Amino acid sequence: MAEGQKGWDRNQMAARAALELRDGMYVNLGIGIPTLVANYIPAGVNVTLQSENGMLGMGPFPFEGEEDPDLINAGKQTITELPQTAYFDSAQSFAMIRGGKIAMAILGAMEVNQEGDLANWMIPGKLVKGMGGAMDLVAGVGRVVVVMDHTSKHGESKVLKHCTLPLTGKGVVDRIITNLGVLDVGHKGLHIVECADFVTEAELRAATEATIVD
Amino acid sequence: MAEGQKGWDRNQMAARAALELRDGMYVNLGIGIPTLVANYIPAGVNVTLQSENGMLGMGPFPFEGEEDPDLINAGKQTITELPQTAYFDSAQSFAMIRGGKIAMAILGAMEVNQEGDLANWMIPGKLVKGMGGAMDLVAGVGRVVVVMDHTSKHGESKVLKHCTLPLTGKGVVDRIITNLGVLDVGHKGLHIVECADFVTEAELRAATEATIVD
Amino acid sequence: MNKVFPTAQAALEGVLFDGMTIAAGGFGLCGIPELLIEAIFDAGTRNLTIASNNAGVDGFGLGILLATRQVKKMISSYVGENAEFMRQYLSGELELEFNPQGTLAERLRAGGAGIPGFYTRTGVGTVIAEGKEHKEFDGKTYILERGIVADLSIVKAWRGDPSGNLEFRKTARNFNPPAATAGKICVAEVEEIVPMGALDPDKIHLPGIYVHRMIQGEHEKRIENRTTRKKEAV
Amino acid sequence: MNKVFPTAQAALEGVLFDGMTIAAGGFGLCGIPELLIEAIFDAGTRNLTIASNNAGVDGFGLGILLATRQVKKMISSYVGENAEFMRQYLSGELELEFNPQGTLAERLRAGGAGIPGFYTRTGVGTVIAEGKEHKEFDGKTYILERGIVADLSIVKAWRGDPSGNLEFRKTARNFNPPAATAGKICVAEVEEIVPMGALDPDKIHLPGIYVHRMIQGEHEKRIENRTTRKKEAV
Repeated sequence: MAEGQKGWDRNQMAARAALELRDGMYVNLGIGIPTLVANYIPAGVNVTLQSENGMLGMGPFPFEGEEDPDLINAGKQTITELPQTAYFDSAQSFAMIRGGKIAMAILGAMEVNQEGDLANWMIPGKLVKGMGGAMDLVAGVGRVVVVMDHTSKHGESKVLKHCTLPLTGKGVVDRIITNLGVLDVGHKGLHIVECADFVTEAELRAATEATIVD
Repeated sequence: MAEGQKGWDRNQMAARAALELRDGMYVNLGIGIPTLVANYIPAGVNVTLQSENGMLGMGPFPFEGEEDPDLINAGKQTITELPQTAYFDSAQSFAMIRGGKIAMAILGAMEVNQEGDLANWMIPGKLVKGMGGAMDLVAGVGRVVVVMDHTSKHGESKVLKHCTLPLTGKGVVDRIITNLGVLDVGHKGLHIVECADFVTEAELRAATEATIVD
Repeated sequence: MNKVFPTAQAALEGVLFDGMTIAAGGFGLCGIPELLIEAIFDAGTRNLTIASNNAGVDGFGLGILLATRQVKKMISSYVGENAEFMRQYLSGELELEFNPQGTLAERLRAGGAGIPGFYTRTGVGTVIAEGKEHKEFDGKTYILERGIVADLSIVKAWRGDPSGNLEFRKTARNFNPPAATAGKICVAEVEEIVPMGALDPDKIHLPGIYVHRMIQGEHEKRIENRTTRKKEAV
Repeated sequence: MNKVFPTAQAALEGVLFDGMTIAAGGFGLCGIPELLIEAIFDAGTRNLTIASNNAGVDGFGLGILLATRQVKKMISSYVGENAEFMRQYLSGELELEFNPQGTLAERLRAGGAGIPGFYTRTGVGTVIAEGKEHKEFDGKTYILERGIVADLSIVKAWRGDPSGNLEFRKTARNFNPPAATAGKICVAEVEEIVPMGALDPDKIHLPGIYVHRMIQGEHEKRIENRTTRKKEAV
């Protein structure tokens, strides 16, 4: 990446999201950029990754030739286990999610708004993926961090006053990490936590449709 | 037992109840006389006994010196396991009970009535044991067979028009086996299935407060 | 009582009918009852309602029943990996009831556990909550979700004994246990049937009481998304 | 993050307070957290509400907390083996909320699973149903039961690893897993702490996420009702 490039790329967003992790945390990482967060866990921080298809203690990808069809993550990728790994069924997995046992989820998003609403599962008439476990995660975990591009390919803000897409959860997002910076959801609007590399606060505000307070 | 003694003793009642078992059944046996049913399972009939504290495939009492404090039945008696035994937790145990997976429960009773109501867990102000798993069993299993003395020590019928004690379940009993005979719960009253040894139908009727039809 | 059947076809004999509801285990292509799905394909049973987290892929798993239009309705949380699934849904050819993944898992468990309804926060304020009863508990709003009782459960396990006790392997467990409990009849396919007593009774994931019929068979166990790292990279 | 504490007293430090609610594992005297109960006895914490299927016996298990009158209220299904329990209840000295055994188990699981309420047939038409919401599903009547969230869970397992993964043994599993999930904090006592990786990840009964603190200790494991058969009799 060229010196001085404006904003963060996918890996930098993941690295920034990894700073949200605290030692001893149980964390669920969503599909896409959130999956990359596992590559940037700070030294000395020991976290246990939950995969909602039924695993605590998710390890890295297997070496070539060692893939096990019975061992995948929620993104259907082949993975490995660790010494502390435990397997369980889907009802148990979501019992721990819904029951608030997972400290944090880091998820992707299509849209987010200033009240913490999140949309990441469908575009009516156009794209349907399904909510998978995202609705359960945002309803159940202790803290929800969203990692996403700040704007669409057409330059339109995805950090909105009101979401236009069907919601995944209402008032569920705590922190938003985008290619342009980090924002927290407050009672009266968003708060700027930090700007990404070479992004000014004015640029961050300009790219944000949502109300940013103080 | 002397030849010609009127009615059945505890073991004969258990033996009669064992005739309710069918090959392949999963069955829960209550505390007391129902526990004795396991001693009279007919040849060629293979049943799996569930113990609601978390076990399928309950075996006989252990040999002396082989008791395991981690292996008890719902009556807190030391027992043994069998080749088909599976253990599970109490939530799972009652999930299978409530979910109708157990074909039959054979339970003791203090009172039963002609509408199939069952009382077997307390005498207000006097005796409190608690319902244990009995309320779940009568609400969940496929067929409920009650085994009990027909009358109290004072000669009063325990097979009633209306139960006087707090209920364990309402309209849950299918068949009543007592020291005097076997009765089925029908829509309009009880039906006599058979009389115990040397008990006449007239004697059975006389000892029964409940309405016996046809 | 013999629970072991020689083939998937034999194990499904007499339990299939048009318009039935089936609960199927598996997540993606992991732990899916691939042999039983093939047998349903062969049987040609139609107008199926299938509760399954995903619907396989084109040409494998439940995808083969979509291709033949044997499926009237899916109850699923994710269609992302299946082009035909998405196409049939968007064109209105297939009914699709989206369930959040945890709600689907809990609905299957509840159905098997004699619980006709439970309350959850999941989906409150979204389209999932529309038309569902809302209720406050301790100042928070929850929605009522229903237990699912299916006519038939089809599941895949690693090993089983002839009494139906099942053991699953790693993340292939997933929806299989809750799906197994939700069916009035449950048919299981396993990689290996072991003798009675070979399974440790403390380590049985699904007690045999839930399993009515079972088969042993060869499984393809296709990998959907092969991801690896190089040994040099470590 | 270290979950292993040297003593029961140390493991309970800072989590006990008068008037708290505790969910305890065990059935009869089987699989009870006897060391943690003793530590609560020593701590003298009062006005406890305890959700536990039974209340031990006179002088052992939860019975020792009844004797000192540390318990304000029990949520239990059975008091039959405990004379002091029955006496305190009948004299009105102790509050007792009778729960059907399966309802108690499911309430604990539900509380741990983020489910504030569920419907069950159990208890319909009995005193248990009085004052509870009744609802019809598919023509049958059910009652609403609430999930239990406790301030503290105390459980007993056979083996555990330092991450809190637990394995139970035979029928000593019973209420321990659902009770463990119901607490905001869960403290576990085990017979043996084994090294990380020593437990088979497919055979862990309670994943470590549920366990916040743990101790290893010697257990009396008293037998309540010793029943045997003679070898000659076989």
